[in-house]
Amino acid sequence: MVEFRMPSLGTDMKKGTLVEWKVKPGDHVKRGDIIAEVETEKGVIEIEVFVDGIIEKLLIQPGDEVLVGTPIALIRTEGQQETEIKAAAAEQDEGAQVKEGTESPLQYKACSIAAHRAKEQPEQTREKLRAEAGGEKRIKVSPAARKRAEELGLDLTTVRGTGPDGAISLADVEKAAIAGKPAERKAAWQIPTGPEGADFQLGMRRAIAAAMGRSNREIPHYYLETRIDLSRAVRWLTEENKKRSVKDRILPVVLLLKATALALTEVPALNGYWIEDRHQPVEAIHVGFAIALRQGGLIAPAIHHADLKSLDELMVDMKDLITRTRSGGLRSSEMTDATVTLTNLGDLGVESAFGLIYPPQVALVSFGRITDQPWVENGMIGIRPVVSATLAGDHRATDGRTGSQFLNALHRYLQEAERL
Amino acid sequence: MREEEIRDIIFDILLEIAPEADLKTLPHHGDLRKTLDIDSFDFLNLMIGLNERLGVDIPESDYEKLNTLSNMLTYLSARLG
Amino acid sequence: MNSIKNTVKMTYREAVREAIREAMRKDERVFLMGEDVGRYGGCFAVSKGLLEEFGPERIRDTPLSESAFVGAGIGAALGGMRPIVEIMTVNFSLLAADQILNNAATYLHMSGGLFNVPIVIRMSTGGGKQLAAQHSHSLEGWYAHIPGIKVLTPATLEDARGMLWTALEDPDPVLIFENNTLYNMEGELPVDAGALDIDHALIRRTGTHVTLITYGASLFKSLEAAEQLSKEEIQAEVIDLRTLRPLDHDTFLKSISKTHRAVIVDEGWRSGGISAEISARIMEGAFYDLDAPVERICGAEVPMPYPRHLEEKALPQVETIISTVRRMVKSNG
Amino acid sequence: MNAGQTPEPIHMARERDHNHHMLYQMLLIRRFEGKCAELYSSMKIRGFMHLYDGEEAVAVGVMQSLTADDAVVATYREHGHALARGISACSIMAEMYGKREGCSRGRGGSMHLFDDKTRFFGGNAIVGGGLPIAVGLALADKVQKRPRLTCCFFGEGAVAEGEFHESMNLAALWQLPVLFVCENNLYAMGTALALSESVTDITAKAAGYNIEAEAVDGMDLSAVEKAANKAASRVRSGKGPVMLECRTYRFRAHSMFDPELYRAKSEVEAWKGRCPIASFIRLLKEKGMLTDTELHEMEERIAIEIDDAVAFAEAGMWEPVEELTRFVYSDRRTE
Repeated sequence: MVEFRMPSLGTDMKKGTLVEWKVKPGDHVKRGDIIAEVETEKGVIEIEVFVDGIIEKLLIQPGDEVLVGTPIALIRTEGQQETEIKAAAAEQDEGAQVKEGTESPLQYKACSIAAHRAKEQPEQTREKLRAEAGGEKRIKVSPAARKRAEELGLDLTTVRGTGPDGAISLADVEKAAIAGKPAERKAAWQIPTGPEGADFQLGMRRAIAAAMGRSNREIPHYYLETRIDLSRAVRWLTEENKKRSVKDRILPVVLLLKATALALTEVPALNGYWIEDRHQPVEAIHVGFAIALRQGGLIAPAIHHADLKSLDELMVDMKDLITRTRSGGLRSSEMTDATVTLTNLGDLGVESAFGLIYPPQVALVSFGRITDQPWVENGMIGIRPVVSATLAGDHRATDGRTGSQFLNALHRYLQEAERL
Repeated sequence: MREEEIRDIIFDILLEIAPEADLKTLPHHGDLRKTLDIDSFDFLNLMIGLNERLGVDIPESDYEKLNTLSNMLTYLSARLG
Repeated sequence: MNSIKNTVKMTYREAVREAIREAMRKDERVFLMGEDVGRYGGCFAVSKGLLEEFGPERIRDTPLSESAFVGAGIGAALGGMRPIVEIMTVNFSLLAADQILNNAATYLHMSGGLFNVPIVIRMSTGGGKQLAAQHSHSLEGWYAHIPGIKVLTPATLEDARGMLWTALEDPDPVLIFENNTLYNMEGELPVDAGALDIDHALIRRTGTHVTLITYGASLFKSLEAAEQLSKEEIQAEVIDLRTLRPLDHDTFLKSISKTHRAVIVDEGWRSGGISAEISARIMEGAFYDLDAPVERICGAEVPMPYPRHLEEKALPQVETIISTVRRMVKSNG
Repeated sequence: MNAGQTPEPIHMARERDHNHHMLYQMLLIRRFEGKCAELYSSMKIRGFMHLYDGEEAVAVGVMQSLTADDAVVATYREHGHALARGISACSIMAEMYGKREGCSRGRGGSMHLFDDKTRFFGGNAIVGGGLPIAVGLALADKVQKRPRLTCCFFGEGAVAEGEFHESMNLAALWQLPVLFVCENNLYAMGTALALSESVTDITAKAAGYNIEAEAVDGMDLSAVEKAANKAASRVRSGKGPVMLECRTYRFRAHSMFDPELYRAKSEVEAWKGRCPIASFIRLLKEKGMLTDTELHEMEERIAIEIDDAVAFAEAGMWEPVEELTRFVYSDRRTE
């Protein structure tokens, strides 16, 4: 049995409407015979058959519109058996379904892409809203100037542009770099390992002094501390790291970071600012991660959207941030975007910390060293790795109740490290 | 590989991590992390550096065998055959 | 350099003629064909005297049938000859556009590599001679749009003399655009001047503050502007593209990585022109090197007017180049 | 097959072989294109595809007058010319498929068949665009004193193009060895001759260029062959170009399909009654030069040749996309 399909008679022909059958079931046809007339965009076309045989069945009726390639008749060629006809008829039914159901598989694809897009939409909208909320006035900077400023770790908001409409040019950046860093100019031959030099040190200490002074003056802190059993988390991480090569391994502090970010999604009041006598929670969670500099001082650049990132992504981000913090390659947005701050003093051997909130934020989360401690659970004493987590909260914005909710959530997340 | 070569490579990596460190006075048996004020990120970077330079993938469970310069040299010499 | 012994004084026209003469002498398959190239001596007198030397079979006058004689040139190239076809002006080449685009540029590809077309088509281009709107346009940028052909725009005597032979040796169709204001330009040419490459742009003047990208007659305007700017401590680097297709962008991108600023000077129209293409390549290849937006000084978007003052206004001029560069460099220097 | 009879004189045997060869070619073209129509319908072949049904006698007849050294420049309805020129059905079919094994490496498709071994210069899809090329090829031969001619096919539609006029003039002016063959099938796509030419007698136009011209019945293979031989020998004598107008008809649509709004069914049927293949078969049978068995065998051989071509095309390779930009410029430099 041969399926006679709607022929493609030109690159511009997608479908055809049957006008008339020139044959009926039982008719003998020869190669080259005209068996039907079909209406196309170009007009009515006679269509020919390319086999010799007997028309077994006509599958469409005058007025039916079908896509090119759709079976429209069955032709029995000589010597064929009845059984084949049945099989072909069954196939034909499937063909008809395709015809009724949807135009082509391409549509399915288009639909699924559309659905995918629709799913992406809220995220895009959120991004857009965030961008709008940021509301920063865009500074005009030439591409060359932007690149150079990045190399120098120079904050472009501090550079005065002399180009058209105040645009910042390469020369403006170079000038600003020289003015801002006399030390570098004097010792240009030194290996530029980071933001060194007396002026930088002085500037940083003054900035810390101003922020911490204001924090201590203005923010009524409350402190809550809890100790968290990390045995499950540590065990999971040890197993996980065994599977990984050195460069892909994850440090425990990343678990603490992710758990903090997730706990903040449940207690959003702690994520945000106190500005103009008003508590202003922020939706996006940008965790400022306090990094101590070897030459003294402290910077807490933001890890953007920490709640949305995987542990691997966070590990990469942290490595990158630490490197750039120490070499002086931070972007200005990273310096200002944090919505909450995390300090991890464990490496320094400290067991717990009670720090000052970085204004205008309303919370600071501190972790101490992970130490083996006696631990009682279900009336049994065991030795467990334990960490101390401390929350410093701004009492103007939240109360101890909110803070305890946060620590409870944090505890819960750290018991299920595999889900972080 | 000779121990001096391994030591040179370790020093190279350490200089990147702690550029201000005076490695000439680094005690052989003192705790490396405390002496050089190395945090866990720095230590991981040291492990990654050794992996890249020497091709040795050090499992986490062996980290404590690398706590001093002397131990580190012993461990690496053994691993490098 | 200019010792009488080693150089000879000649015009651009004579440099082209010398190139044709040398090619005809070197290779029997080479012949010149076009309207009035023989008895008349060439519309711009380029081929004057060649008929006497080579005879009517090799300096072949054609009827006014651009499509047929350009097509015949393509056929002759397919038949093993090395034709140089002269079209009087770029405007007339449009009568042969079918042959250039649909045949010369496509045969190699359509035939899956079987038939290459080693033809050279020369034509005059550009304004500046008060020839008005049907003889004065710069359409070389248009032709540079077409894959399958090469587009040369020799500006100097050396290039007029040296690019033709290389073009003839090329297995594929090559179009050569000779700016009609250059034919009378005089200069010294080494006695032994010979073939030059056709694949690279050249830095005609080095500088550090801005890159002027140009070709053809605008090269000399750009060089003059650069000279004057240097008195104001502005050093312009001047790049002569020489060939518009394939476009040697490496040379100007490299220059921009040094100067961080680019001005394109092109007699052709701005919209959709070669200047737009160059600007786009800069955006693609040197965005982060730019310290200022790329600027273009192009022909005014009008059919070329006849009166001298309007024609001058319609073409890029030295003063415009200077003021543009000055504004660009001073405003953010 | 003449066993037991008086041996056929040698010239008769030759004539028979020659006629069989021509019939084979006409049939091959007809059957090959029938297969192409089928393959087009099932989307194996795409693009525009112009079939030659009804015009076979023109290509086959004219090709008999050419030598291997001559050049052929054809139109976009050129499957017949390509086959008659001796390009293999396999490489033509592979070209229609767009496969790398095609005669133009799959780059040209139906309208752009090229072949260097048989000096076949297209496959030109711009009406009239091939005429100047033919002039140039002939110019190169004349200048280089090679005893060749260039045979240029074009339709009557091309006569309305400026390039027809320019090329006829130039070829005559320079006395070039071009055999211009106008395939007058009466319709430029859907425009009848009378609607496009003020003077519908194409042959008469040649006088305006001082070109010798003759009109011939394009449905009559023998007549075409005879006229082509005469025209070609005149061209070879160095007296300049000659034009041959072959009055013919295409049985199928302009390009694969059209609703034939521009011509009457009765007209098509009338011309089909003059099918060049049917008449030639009749003629040979009358002369006792063809038996039914021979014809049947011929059809069998052709069927095999076409099956081979399809199998060859199916088995062909797609050119790797990495080679997309090849052949825009030459890989090599010419000497």
